[in-house]
Amino acid sequence: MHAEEKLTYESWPAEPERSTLEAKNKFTGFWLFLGGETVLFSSLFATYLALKDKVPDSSMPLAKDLFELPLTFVATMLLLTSSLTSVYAIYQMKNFNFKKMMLWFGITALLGAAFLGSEVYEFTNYVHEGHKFTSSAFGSAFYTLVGFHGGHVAFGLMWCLTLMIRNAKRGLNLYNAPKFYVFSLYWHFIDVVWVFIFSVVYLMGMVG
Amino acid sequence: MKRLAKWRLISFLAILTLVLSGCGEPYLSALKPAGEVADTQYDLMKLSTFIMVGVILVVVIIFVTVFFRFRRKDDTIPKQVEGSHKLEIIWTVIPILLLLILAVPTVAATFKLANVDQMDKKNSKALVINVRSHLYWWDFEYPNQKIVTSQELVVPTDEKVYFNLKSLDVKHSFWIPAVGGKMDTNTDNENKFWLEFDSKRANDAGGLFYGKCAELCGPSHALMDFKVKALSRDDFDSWVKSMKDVKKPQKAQTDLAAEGQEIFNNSCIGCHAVTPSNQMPDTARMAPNLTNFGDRSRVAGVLDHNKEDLKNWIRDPEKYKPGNMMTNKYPKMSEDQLDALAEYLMGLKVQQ
Amino acid sequence: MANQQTNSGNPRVDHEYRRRKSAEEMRYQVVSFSLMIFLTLVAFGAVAMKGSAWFTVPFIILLAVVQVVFQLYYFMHMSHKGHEAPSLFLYSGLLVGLITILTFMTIIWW
Amino acid sequence: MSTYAQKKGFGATVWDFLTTVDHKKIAILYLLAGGLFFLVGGLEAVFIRIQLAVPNNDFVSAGAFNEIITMHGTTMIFLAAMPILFGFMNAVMPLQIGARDVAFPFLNALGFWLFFFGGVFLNLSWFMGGAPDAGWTSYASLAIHSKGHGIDFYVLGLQISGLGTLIGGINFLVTIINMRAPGMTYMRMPLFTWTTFVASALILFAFPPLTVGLVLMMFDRMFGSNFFVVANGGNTVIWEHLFWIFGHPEVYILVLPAFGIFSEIFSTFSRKRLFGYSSMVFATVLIGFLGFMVWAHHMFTTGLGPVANAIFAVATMAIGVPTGIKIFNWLFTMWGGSVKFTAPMHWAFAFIPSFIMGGVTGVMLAAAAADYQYHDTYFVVAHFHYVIVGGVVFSIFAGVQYWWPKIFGTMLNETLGKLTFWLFFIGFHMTFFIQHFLGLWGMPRRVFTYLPGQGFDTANMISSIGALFMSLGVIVLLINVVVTSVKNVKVGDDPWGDGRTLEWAIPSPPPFYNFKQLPLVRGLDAFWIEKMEGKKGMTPAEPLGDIHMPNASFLPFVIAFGLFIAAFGALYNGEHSWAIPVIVIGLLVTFGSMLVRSVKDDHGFHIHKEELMDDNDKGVKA
Repeated sequence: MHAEEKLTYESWPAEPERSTLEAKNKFTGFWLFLGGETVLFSSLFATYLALKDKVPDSSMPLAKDLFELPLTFVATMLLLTSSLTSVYAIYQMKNFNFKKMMLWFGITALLGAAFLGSEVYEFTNYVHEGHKFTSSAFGSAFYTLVGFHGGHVAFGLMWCLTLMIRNAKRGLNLYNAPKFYVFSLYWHFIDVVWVFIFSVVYLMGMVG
Repeated sequence: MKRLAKWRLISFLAILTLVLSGCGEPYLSALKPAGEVADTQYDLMKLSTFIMVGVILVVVIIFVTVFFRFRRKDDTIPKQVEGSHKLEIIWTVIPILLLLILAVPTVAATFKLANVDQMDKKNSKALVINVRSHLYWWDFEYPNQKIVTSQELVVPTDEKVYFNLKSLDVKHSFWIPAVGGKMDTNTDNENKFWLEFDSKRANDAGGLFYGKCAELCGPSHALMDFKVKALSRDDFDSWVKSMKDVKKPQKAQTDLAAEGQEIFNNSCIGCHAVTPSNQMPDTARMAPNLTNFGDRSRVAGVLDHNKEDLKNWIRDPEKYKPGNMMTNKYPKMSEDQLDALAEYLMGLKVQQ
Repeated sequence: MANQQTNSGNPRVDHEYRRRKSAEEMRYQVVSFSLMIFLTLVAFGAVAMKGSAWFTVPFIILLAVVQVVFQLYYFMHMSHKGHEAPSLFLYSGLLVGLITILTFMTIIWW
Repeated sequence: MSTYAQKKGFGATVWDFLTTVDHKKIAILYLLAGGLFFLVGGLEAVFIRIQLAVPNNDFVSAGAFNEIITMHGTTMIFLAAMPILFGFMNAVMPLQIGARDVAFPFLNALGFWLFFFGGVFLNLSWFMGGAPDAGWTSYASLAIHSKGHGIDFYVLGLQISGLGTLIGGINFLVTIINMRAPGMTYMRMPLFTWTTFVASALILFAFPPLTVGLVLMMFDRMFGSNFFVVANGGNTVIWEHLFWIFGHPEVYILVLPAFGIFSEIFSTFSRKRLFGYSSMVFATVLIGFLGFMVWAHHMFTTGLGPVANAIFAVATMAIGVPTGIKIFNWLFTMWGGSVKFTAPMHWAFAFIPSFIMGGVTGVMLAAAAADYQYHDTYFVVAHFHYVIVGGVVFSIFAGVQYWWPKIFGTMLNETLGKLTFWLFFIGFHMTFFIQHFLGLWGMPRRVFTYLPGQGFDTANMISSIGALFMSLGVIVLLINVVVTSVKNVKVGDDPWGDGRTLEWAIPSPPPFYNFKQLPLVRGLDAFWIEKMEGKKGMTPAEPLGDIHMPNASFLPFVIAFGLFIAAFGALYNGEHSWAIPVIVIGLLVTFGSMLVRSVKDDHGFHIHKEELMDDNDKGVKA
């Protein structure tokens, strides 16, 4: 089966993400990359935990002064839901339903953008409260960890949009199906990281 | 020819090792241990060396045999052996046993050398010294005796001396090779450890051990030496007493020295103290304390202790310790001023 | 490349079966999503109640782990065949990462 | 289809190498660039030994000395040893598993160019205000304190080249997982492939902590954060941990492929299959695993406390066991064999006693309490040079001699090769053996000079003379390369006559599609098995058919070049008004070309069956 071949609903394979060697390589390689990303984020988490609440003067806000449940909750819901919508998109991809797949990926991108918006709003608030990237080791570690995640979301957004625009007119084939699949893996991974961020950074921060 | 070379090399290395371990200076070498800590470490070194020499011997025997017996002589194809479980078990289990033999004393020694309970006990009699490392000089504070000295550590022999180690600029490492392994001075926290100085072997070493900085800390890392005077407890007490007696800067003995003192008071006293009291916090002690400068054995830790070298040092410290913090902190001195300063500083003695 | 293969045998035959199977799987996905939302709510609720940190912290970490397992095995299909290498490397990465975190929480202590 | 038509001329060749995605050409690029950096690092080593030959020497200044040692270490590890090993992996590993290509040819090229531009960037520091001077470990307190841009060059240069290494690692892993020829099970893979696999896995997990460490350092130095600024709540020990969580596995990333190379050589020139193959594989994996559990033994004197020190001490000793297994397996591979002492075999044979020395001092260093004496002294310098020179550099020399005919189609001169060996071998032991004692006598490492009267003088002089011998050895090798290339006597598929693995079953140098038909692998040492049954070559596993090949591309070069530009902006951030625009331009170049890559479909091309049949008659054109 060649990647460029035009396929039909009937000839569409069960695992379009892994049905050519290129696709299989992409699939495996991306998973390995996620293994490396796990270590990357672990190192950032570790740094954050070591530097949590380390501020040079006691007037500076600490984790328990900063974080608030409602905003974190909204952000979490946005990102979790976007994870589900990208599952739907892949479901439609496997059913060879290009239009629906695009629709779900579109919703995913919207949710991701909303998440980013809430993060920007949140950071602006913190800066006003005196919690800056340059003000303390705590600030540096916090913005680096959460910002790295935010950067991943932003990159994912760009990726998603590029994929959608590029493939808007040509429908599904074995050349682009793995690309969509790998993107969805990436998006879920971002969600996995966020689950730990809201638990370890925000919730644990509020507990004290 | 080649075969002979191999054998020669091995026996040569073995003999060389024995000879070389005998070298080294008693005031500096970790192979001439002069205290309990260094002894413990030396014993571990010997134990690990013996075990390892055993391993090396086994390997060498097989190695040499292979070399002689299995050179290619003809075109026959040797038997393709897959392996041998028996052999594999042997060379897995024996090393594990050997490592256990090494691991147990290692762990024991690690805990022993880290035991500083005496420090934290209330009303403990133990001698505690706060070591503060700076870019290329060492500051030694005796918190219970309430005195401060620099560059030359003075310690009593035959008892445990406890150290609090911290750095005030970049990371350094405090090391007196003949007396015991090192401990880093971090910028973040205080490290604690102890050393013991053996009186008899201190005498053999001339009563003066060499100390070094063992962590790269900038251009003059190589020159961040200090000296350790090991005195008997009585001598140590009398040294402490005479240090404490210096309540205010000592009077100059000669006219030249008096002139030097005036220059000193104008240009140097902003950083260098000449009284041993430790009223200032450690961060405020910006340069070596010079109370007993005349008693020391080195200028700036590395130059010979005479007026000429002292003058050279003050004239251009950058030349002798690149990157030091003293350069350009004071006006340029004329030769006369240098003479006077040297006279004054060399006269700063607490013990006659 | 010449040595490529497809994983499906005859696409026309197993097609209907596949469609049903993946619809069924999609239902599982929705169920696991609801569970994840539920776990999130519980975690936020536990913090909102302001209980003892000794209980709350391990509890929310546990919830996070459970949630992530759902993500990995359902959303990211790690429960499917052909994920041996992915799981090996993901778990190895996790191991290295956890050791790092453990270190930073124990021996950077001042 | 014209992509592989032969163009002539120097310009065409350069363009070919700038755009190539062929793993064998990328291998040559790695060997060339790595070899160049090896010479630079070697020159730095010579400067170090000249400066230390006599006490109170002023050949170089104190500041310059620190720059030299920093660059020597960094260059040798990141820019010489690793890339040269990557060169071998690229050249040989796909052939050993019977693959036509690597999994990601484009990324393979990208990885090389990232490494190359990172290395060039790092070395430009010499001409732009001074090289990094805080040691290759670049401990945070000193690195933050260091003035000038040296450390910035270190941080950015390593970040870029590290990215390239990571990409390379993933590429090798996927290649081995997905692209093995029919019949090539994991337990039939040659040991060099296995060690490539494990080393690549180590890269995958070890480089992210380094990336994070470098990012933190970059933020601190260029963007005002406080990770390592103690006064603002920072903590410098974080850097030490991150660096060594990377740094210790890095040692194994270097030494495991070296083990792989030696395993191939021992087995080939003993005409015997590797003794205890499965335990060798097991030991390799175990060393890789334990490599992540022991990093804190580099920090015994940091003050982690006795519990941590004891745990890491015992874990470190444990690594001695699998390493010992390997040593004995190699010895018993030769035992009962028919050992031919070719030039590669010289290196392999001498590797055993040399590496044993490094190994046993490693176990000695693991004894935490005793390590307080060894730490940061010349004893440690001696130890890791015994491991890295006696292990890795020996393997590089051996590998060059061993695979040169496969890569270039012509044999390096054996006599000159042996001369290189003897010069280098004698020089190596002369330089480093005595340094164990220097350390024990109280000489700290990284000192730019020492005072007379401490008993260091003679030993240092001996050590410096040894360095001279090593330099001579390298010069002879260079002469050898030139002489060989000028003569250019072509050799056949299996020039050593004793080849066992698949790379020896195809022409030297191999055609760009490697295998006309994928081979059928029937066991360990696949080619040897066929030879023993009297066959000329491998049995094909498939009928002759079209071969799919990737297109060459200039984009990897451009992507890496964009980061190279951006790095200059980051370097001068806050100092010059053009810094931010330069960062933006550089990133635009990089991300722009990535966009081009993802938007423009590139399906590669096919070599048709008919063309391959033509090749049959004409012999092979490379």
